[in-house]
Amino acid sequence: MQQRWRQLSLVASALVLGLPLMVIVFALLQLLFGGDFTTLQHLWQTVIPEYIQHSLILMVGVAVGVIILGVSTAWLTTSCRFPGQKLLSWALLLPLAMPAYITAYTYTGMLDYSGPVQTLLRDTFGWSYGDYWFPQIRSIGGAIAVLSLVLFPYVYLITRATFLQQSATTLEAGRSLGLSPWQCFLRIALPLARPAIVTGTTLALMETLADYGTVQYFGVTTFTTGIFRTWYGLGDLTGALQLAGLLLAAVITLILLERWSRKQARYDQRNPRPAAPFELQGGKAWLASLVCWLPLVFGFLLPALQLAAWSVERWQVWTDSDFWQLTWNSFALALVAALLVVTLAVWLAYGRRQLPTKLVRTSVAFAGLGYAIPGLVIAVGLLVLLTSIDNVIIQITTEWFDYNPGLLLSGTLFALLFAYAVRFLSVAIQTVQAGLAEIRPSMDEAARIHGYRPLQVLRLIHLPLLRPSVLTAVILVGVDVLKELPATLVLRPFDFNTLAVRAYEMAGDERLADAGPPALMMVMVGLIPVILLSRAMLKSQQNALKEQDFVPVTA
Amino acid sequence: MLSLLQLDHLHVHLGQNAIVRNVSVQLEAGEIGCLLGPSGCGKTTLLRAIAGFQQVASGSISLAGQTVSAPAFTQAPEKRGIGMVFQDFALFPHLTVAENISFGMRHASTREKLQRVDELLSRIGLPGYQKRYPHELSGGQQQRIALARALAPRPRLLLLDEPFSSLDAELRERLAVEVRQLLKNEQITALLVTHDQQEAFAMADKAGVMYQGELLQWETPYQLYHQPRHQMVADFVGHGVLLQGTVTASGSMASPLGMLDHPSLEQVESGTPVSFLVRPDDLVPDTESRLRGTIKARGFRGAHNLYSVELDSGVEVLTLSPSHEQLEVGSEIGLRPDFDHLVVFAADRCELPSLPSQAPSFRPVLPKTQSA
Amino acid sequence: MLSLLQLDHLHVHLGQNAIVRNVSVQLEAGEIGCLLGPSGCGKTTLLRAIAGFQQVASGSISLAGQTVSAPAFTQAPEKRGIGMVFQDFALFPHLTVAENISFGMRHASTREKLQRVDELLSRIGLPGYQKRYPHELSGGQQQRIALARALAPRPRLLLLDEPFSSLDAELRERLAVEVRQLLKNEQITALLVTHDQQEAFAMADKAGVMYQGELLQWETPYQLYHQPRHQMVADFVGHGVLLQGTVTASGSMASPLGMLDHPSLEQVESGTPVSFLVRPDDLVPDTESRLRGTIKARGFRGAHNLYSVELDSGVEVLTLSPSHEQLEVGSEIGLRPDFDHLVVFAADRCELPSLPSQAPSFRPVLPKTQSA
Amino acid sequence: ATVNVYSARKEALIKPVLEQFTEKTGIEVRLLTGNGDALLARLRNEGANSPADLFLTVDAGNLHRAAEAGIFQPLTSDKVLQSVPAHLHGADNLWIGLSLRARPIFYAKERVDPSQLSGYQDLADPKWDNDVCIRSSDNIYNQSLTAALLEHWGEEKTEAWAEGLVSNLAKPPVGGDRDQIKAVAAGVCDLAVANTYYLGLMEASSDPAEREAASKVGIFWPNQDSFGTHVNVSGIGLTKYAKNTDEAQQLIAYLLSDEAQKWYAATNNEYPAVSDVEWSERLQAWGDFKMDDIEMRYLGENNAAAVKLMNRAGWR
Ligand SMILES: Nc1ncnc2c1ncn2[C@@H]1O[C@H](COP(=O)(O)OP(=O)(O)OP(=O)(O)O)[C@@H](O)[C@H]1O
Ligand SMILES: Nc1ncnc2c1ncn2[C@@H]1O[C@H](COP(=O)(O)OP(=O)(O)OP(=O)(O)O)[C@@H](O)[C@H]1O
Ligand SMILES: [Fe+3]
Ligand SMILES: [Mg+2]
Ligand SMILES: [Mg+2]
Repeated sequence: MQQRWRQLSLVASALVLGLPLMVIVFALLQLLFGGDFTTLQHLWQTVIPEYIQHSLILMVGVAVGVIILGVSTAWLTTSCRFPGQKLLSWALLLPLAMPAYITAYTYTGMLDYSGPVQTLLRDTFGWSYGDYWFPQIRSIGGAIAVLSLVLFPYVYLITRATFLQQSATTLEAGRSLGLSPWQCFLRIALPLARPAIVTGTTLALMETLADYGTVQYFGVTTFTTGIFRTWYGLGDLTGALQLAGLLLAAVITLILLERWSRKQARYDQRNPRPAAPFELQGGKAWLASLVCWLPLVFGFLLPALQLAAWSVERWQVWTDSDFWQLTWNSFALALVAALLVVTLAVWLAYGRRQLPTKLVRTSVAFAGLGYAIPGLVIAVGLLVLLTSIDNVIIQITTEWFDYNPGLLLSGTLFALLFAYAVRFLSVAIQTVQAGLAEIRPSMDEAARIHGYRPLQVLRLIHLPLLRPSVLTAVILVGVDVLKELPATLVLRPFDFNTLAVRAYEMAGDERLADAGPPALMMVMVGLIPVILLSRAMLKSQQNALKEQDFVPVTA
Repeated sequence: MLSLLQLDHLHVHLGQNAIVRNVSVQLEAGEIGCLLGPSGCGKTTLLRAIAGFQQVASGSISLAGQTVSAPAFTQAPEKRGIGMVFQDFALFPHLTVAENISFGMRHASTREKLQRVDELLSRIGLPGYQKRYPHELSGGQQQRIALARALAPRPRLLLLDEPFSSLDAELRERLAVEVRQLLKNEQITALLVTHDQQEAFAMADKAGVMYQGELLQWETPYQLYHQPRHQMVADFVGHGVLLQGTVTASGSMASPLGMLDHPSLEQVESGTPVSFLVRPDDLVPDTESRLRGTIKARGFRGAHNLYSVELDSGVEVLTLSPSHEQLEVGSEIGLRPDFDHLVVFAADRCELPSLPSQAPSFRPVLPKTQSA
Repeated sequence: MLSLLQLDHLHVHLGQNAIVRNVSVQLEAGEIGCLLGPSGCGKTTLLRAIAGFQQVASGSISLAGQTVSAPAFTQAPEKRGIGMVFQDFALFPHLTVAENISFGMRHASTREKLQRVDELLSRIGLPGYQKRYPHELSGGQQQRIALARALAPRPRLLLLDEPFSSLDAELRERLAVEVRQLLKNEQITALLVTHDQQEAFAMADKAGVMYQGELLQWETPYQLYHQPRHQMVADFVGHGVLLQGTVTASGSMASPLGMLDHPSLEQVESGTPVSFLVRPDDLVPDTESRLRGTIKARGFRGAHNLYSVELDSGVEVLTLSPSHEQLEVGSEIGLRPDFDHLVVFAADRCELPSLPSQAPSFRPVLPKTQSA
Repeated sequence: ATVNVYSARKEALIKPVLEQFTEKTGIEVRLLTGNGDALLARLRNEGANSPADLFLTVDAGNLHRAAEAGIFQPLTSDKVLQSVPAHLHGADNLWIGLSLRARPIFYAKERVDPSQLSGYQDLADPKWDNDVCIRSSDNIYNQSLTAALLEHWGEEKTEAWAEGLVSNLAKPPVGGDRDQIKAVAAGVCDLAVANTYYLGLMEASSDPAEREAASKVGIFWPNQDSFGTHVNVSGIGLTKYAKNTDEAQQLIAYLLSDEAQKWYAATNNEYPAVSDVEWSERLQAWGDFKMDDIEMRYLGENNAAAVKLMNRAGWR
C-alpha cells in the first residue's frame, strides 16, 4: 500500500517535471495526426540533411574530445601522484564555469584573421590574407574544440567520483592475471567507470545539442540553430517545436541504445577498499602534469586572462552597485536552484533504485530529458503551461474573492526555478545515479533489515557513501544555472537580471569588453563554491584512505 | 501455539527461473533451524524471501501467525523485525566497527549501545576493535562483525547465511556454541544456512536439505542423518554411497557386500530390488573378512584416513581407518559391514536427476525407512 | 634445484602493525602448500605480499630463484606470473562468466579461450553458465568462477585464499580433488589458505600453521597432526586439549588420566613437569575403565557424538562415540586412554598468549616431540 | 504610478532614457528585457493578465509578428502619430517606429573604387567573385534586407541575386557584422554588408586595432537611384490589455521627444525616427543618403518567404 503511494508520488513528481516536454511531444503528435507538413517539408528539402550532418559531426567530435580530456585527467588525478596533482584535481573543474560562447569569443578574437595572432604573422612575414594557411577557428572543428574544452569537466567530475570509489581488489585481480597498471586501466577501470563516462559524455552531448550561442557564433548550422531559424525566421513556433520533438526522439533513441548495450552488467564492487595511487617520478610525472595542465590552460586560463584584461579596461563597473546586485542575484539563484534540483534528483534517483518498476523508470527517464532540449524551447513550453495555470487561478480568485493576485507562477522566480529544475534535473539525476550504481544493493538490504525505512536508509547509508556524487551534482547544477541564459531571459520577472544576461546582452551586441566584467564575475562566483566543495570531496576521499597504507608501486 | 516462522508451499522466482519451489517450513519460537544444500540450490534466495527482499510467486510466509509475504503482498523488510547475516557481509564501509554493530539498535541509549558493542565484540573474539573500519579487517573478522551487527538489536528472527564460513575450525566451533547459547538466552529464533554438517548438527533443533529449490526433508538433525527420507538427503549428508541389492527373504538382502541381514528389511517383499546407503563408518577394515577389495585412493583426514576401495565386484565404497595404520594404495583390504542403521530406498529412484531445471519428483520410498 | 617459491625471514607491516613476522617458507615446483591459522593471523596479508600487492618490511620473496620482493624493491604483480583466488572473489561485475574466466588468457586465441572456459566450467560443475553475470550467481557459484579465472591462464604459482569456503562439503571435497589433479597435471605450484583441516590434509604436500603473524611449523600434513612442534599447532590442529603431567620414571608419566606409559617419554628426565595433547580419539569410552567422568555436554556430529567430559579430577576432556549410542548429559562415563602418538611439551609453555598484539615467543620445546 | 515595459532592445541601450523619463515625470518604469520572439510568446500566453503595458522591439519583422498576434491596440494620439513618417507606422497604427538602422555596403578604401558600385545587385555580380563578406542568413538583418528586396524585385530576381551572392562569398557566412567589416580591413574581402552602427562602435573603440580597421573601410550607400538604402526600424506598441494606458502613452510621447530621440539614436549610432531631429556628429560625417521608404509591414510579411528563399539559395 505504502509502496503504491511512493510509486505514485515518484511518478507524479517526475511527470510534473516532464510537463514542459509534453508541449513538445504534443506538437509532434499533432504532426502525426494530420498536421501541417509544409514547413517541415520545405526544411527537409533544403536544410535538414545539413543540420543532421553537422549535428552528428559535432556530437562525435565533442564526444571524442570530452572523453579523451575528461577521462585522462580524471584517471591521472585520482590514481597517480605527481607534482601539482592536488591543485589540478579541483582546478580542472574550472573550464565548466566558463560560458561556452565566451570561450568562443575569446578564441575567435585571438585566432581570427583580424586577431593578434594572424595580424602578427602577416606583419612579420609581409604576407597578406590568402598567402598562408591558418586553421579557420569559425568552423565545425573550432566548435568541437571549444565545446570539448568547456564541457570536458562533466566527464572529468563524474568519472573521477567513480574512480575514487573503485575497489582496489578488483584492480589487483587484474594485475594478478597479468595486466600492467596501464592495461588494468584500459580493461578494468575504464569499463567499470563506463556508466560514469557515458553519463558525463551524455551530459556534454546534450549540452552540445542544446547549445545555440557557440555554434551560431561559429556559423555552424545544427539542429538547434535550425529550430531557432524556423521559429524566428519563418515565424513558425509549431514547426520549431516539431523539430525539437525530432531532436528529443533522437536523444531518446541514443539513451535507449546505450542502456541496451549495457545488458545485465553491474558495476558495484564488493570490497570498498580504495585503490592505492601510483607515485609518478621523473619524466612520467612531468608528462602527467602536462596532460592535465593543457586542458586547464586552454579551457580556462587563457579565456580567463582575456576576461581579466577586459575587466581591467572596464574597471568602472566594479564600483557600480547595480553590478553587485547582479552578482548577488546570480549567486543566490544558483545556490537555491542547485539545492532544489539536487534534492529532487536524489529523491527520484533513489526512488528509482528502491522501486525499479517500469513505470517509475520510464517516468524518471522522461523527467531527465530536458537537458537535450534548447533552454528557450523549454522556457516556452513552461510559459504556455504556467501562464495557463495562472490565468485559471486569476479567473477563480477574481470571480470568488474579487482579487487579482497577478501572475503567481509565471511572473515570479518560481517559473525560473521550475525551468532550471526541468532543464538541469538530468545533470543531477545522472550524476547521482552514477554514484548509486557503485553502491551494492546489499547495503540497502542490510540497512533495511535493521528496521530503517527507505528514507532513513538514504540518510544513513547512501548519502554518506554518495557524498562525492552529490557534491558533484551540486557543483554541476550550480555552475550551469549561473551560466544559464535562454530560460532566464524569457522567464525572469521585471527588473531582475543576472550576470549571464548582462554578459550575453553585451556580447550579443559585440561589445566584448563590456561583457568582460560580468563574465569574469560569473566565473568567480562559480569558483568559490567549486573550490570549497571539491575540498570537501577531497577530504572524504582522504578519510577513507586514512588508515590505509599504500603500496607505492612505481609505475 | 503459533509457529514463529511458517513457510507455506513457498515458490520464489528470479527472472523466469523458479529458484525456490514448494518449500514448507515451520520454526517454533526459540528454535534454531538449519538449511543444508549444495551450492546454488536456492538457500540464499529463500532467506531473502523471508527477509522481504524477494517477492514470492506463490505460497506464503508468516511471522508469528501474521502473513508477511504472499504473491500480491510483501511487507517491507524493516517492518518484520528480522535480523540477517549476509553471505557477503554487507558491512557499511563508511562506519566503524562499533557504528556498524550498533546500527540496528535504534532505540537504545548511547550507553546501552556501547555496552552491547563491547559485549558482542568480546564474544566474537575481537575486543578493542571498535574504532576500526571494515577495510582494515581480515575476511574472518569482517564476517564476525556482520554476525555481531545482526545480533545486536535482538531481532525476533535471525537469518544467518553461512555466518561462519570464513572462520577457522576452532573458532567456528566455539562461536557456534556461543551463538547458540546467546540465541537461546535471548529467545531469538534463528534460521541458519551452512555448509558444515557438523555445525548444522551441533546447532540445529531442526534441519533440512534443499536440493534444486526443493526442501527434501525438515526434521531433527538426527533423523536427517539416520532416517533420510530421500536418496538425495542420504547422499548429501555424511558421505554416503548408494548400492543396489535385492531382498531375498524377510530381513535379508543380497548385495555387493554379500548377504546383509537387517530388521528394517523385514517389511519389504521378497524379490524387491532396492538401493541402500553405505557410509564410511558402516564398513570396518577387517583383515579376516571375506569381503575384499583393492585400495584405489587414500586421503589423510587427521585422526583417520579415508580410503576409497574397489570391491572385487567392481563397486566402489569408502571406509575410514585410523591414520597411523597406513595402508598403501593398490594393496588389498578386507572389509566388514557393520550397519547400525540400514537406509533402504526403492531401486528405481537410484538415478540422480541431472538436468538442473528438472525438479526431482517425490515418489514415496517403497519401504518405510526405519532405524534399528 | 631451486625452490619455486622461497620466503626468507619475511616481515610485512600494515600501517604501524607488524602483521607477518619472520616467515620462511619453501615450495618446490609442482608442490601444493597449505596455510592454516586462526582468523586474522595474517594469511591473506602473506599471500598479498607474495603476489606483490604489499611491500615487505624485511626479508625477501624469491620466485624460481629470482628475488621479486625485498624491502626496497617490489616487482610489479603482473610481471610475476602468479595467479590468485581472492578471499572476496573480486570478480569483474561488468563481465560475463566466460569473459571473467578468460580474462587472464591474454595471448590465447578465441578458440582456445572458449575451449578452456568450457573445460573449466564443467570441472567446477557449472557448465552452461558462460553468459551469466556475477550478480546472477549464488555465493558458491561466484567463488567457483573466481577459482576458474585464476586457473585459466595456467600461472606458474597459484595463490588460493580460502577458495572453497562457500561450498558444501560434498562439492568442496570433489573440487579439492579435481583442483589437486589439475594443478599436478599442469605443473602449477600452489599455496592454499584454508580453514578446513580435512581439506588441507587432503590437498597439501606441505602445510603450516600461522599464529599472530608467525609461521609455527612448515612440514607435511602428517607431521603437523602427529608431530606438532609447538603447543599452538597441537592445539589448533585436530581438537586437542592440553593436560599437565609429571614424568615419574623412564617412559611413564603421572597425569589426570592416570599413569600413562609411552615410548616417547623415555628421553625425558624423571621429575619433569610436562603438558601433553589429548585428542578426542585418544580417549575411548569404556564402561569398564577406572577413569570416570561426568558428561557435561553432547554435540551431534553425524556418525559420532562429541562428548565433553569432566573427569573426577575436574579436568575437562573431549571424546567421541558413535551417535546411536546415546549417552545422556549428566550421566557417568568410563574412558580408556588409547594413545597412538603422545605429544609432549615443556609445561611452562602451557599458557596461550592472550594479547593480540603480543607475539608468541618461541622457546624450543623441552623434549623433542616424537611419534610412536 | 508605474509603467511596465517588455523590451527586446538591450538594457544598456534603453535603461538610461527610461530613467530620465522617471526623473521627469515621476512615473516608475519596470523593465524586462529579452529576446523579441520569446517576449512575444510570453505576452501572448499571459493574455489579458499580462502586466506589460508596452512592448518595445527591434526589427520590423518582430513588430509585424506582434501586430499579427493581436497583442497591440492602435495608437490614437495625433501628436505621436504625426511626428513619425507614415511608412514607419504599423498597420492600423498598432506600433510606431523609434529609430532606424541603415544597412549599406562597406568597401575597402585601398582596393575598391566606390564609383564601380551601384547597389545591392552588385553583390551578386560575378565581377566580385570571392570578394563579398556577409553574415549568416540566420540573422534578422539579412532576412529583412532580403524581404525588402523581395518586395522590390520579386521572387525570381531576388532568388537569383541570393544565389549570386552566395557564389561570390569570400568566406563562409560566419561572425557578426563587425567581423565582416574587419574582414574587409584585413583583406579577406573587398565588399561587406553590415549595419552602420557597428562601424560607429569600431570608430569609438578603445582598441586601437579596431579604430585602425574602421579607418580602412568606406561606406557606400546603395541604390540611391532607385529605392534607396535598406533601413530597419525599432519600434514600440501599446499592449491590448495595458493597465497603465496613460503612463504608457506618456512614455511613448517622451521617447519621440527631441531630447530622447537624440540620445536614443546617438547611443547606438542609429538614425532618429522623428524626421526633424538633428543627427549626431558621427552620422553626419557618414553623409546623407536616401532611405528605402518601403512600408515596414512588408518586411514582416515577407520574412518567412525570404528565409525559405535563402534556404533554397544555400545561404547558410
Ligand atoms: N589496514 C589495516 N591496518 C591495520 N591492521 C590491519 C589492516 N588490514 C588488516 N589488518 C589486520 O591484519 C591482520 C591480518 O589480516 P589478514 O587479512 O592477513 O588475516 P587472515 O589471516 O587472512 O584472516 P582471515 O582468515 O580472517 O581472512 C588482521 O588482524 C587485521 O585486523
Ligand atoms: N538474477 C538471477 N537470475 C537468474 N538466476 C539467478 C539469479 N540470481 C541467482 N540465480 C540462481 O539462483 C540459484 C540459487 O541461488 P542462491 O543464491 O539462492 O543459492 P544458494 O543456495 O545460496 O547457493 P550458495 O550456497 O552457493 O550461496 C543459483 O543457481 C543461481 O545461479
Ligand atoms: Fe545588432
Ligand atoms: Mg548463498
Ligand atoms: Mg584472509
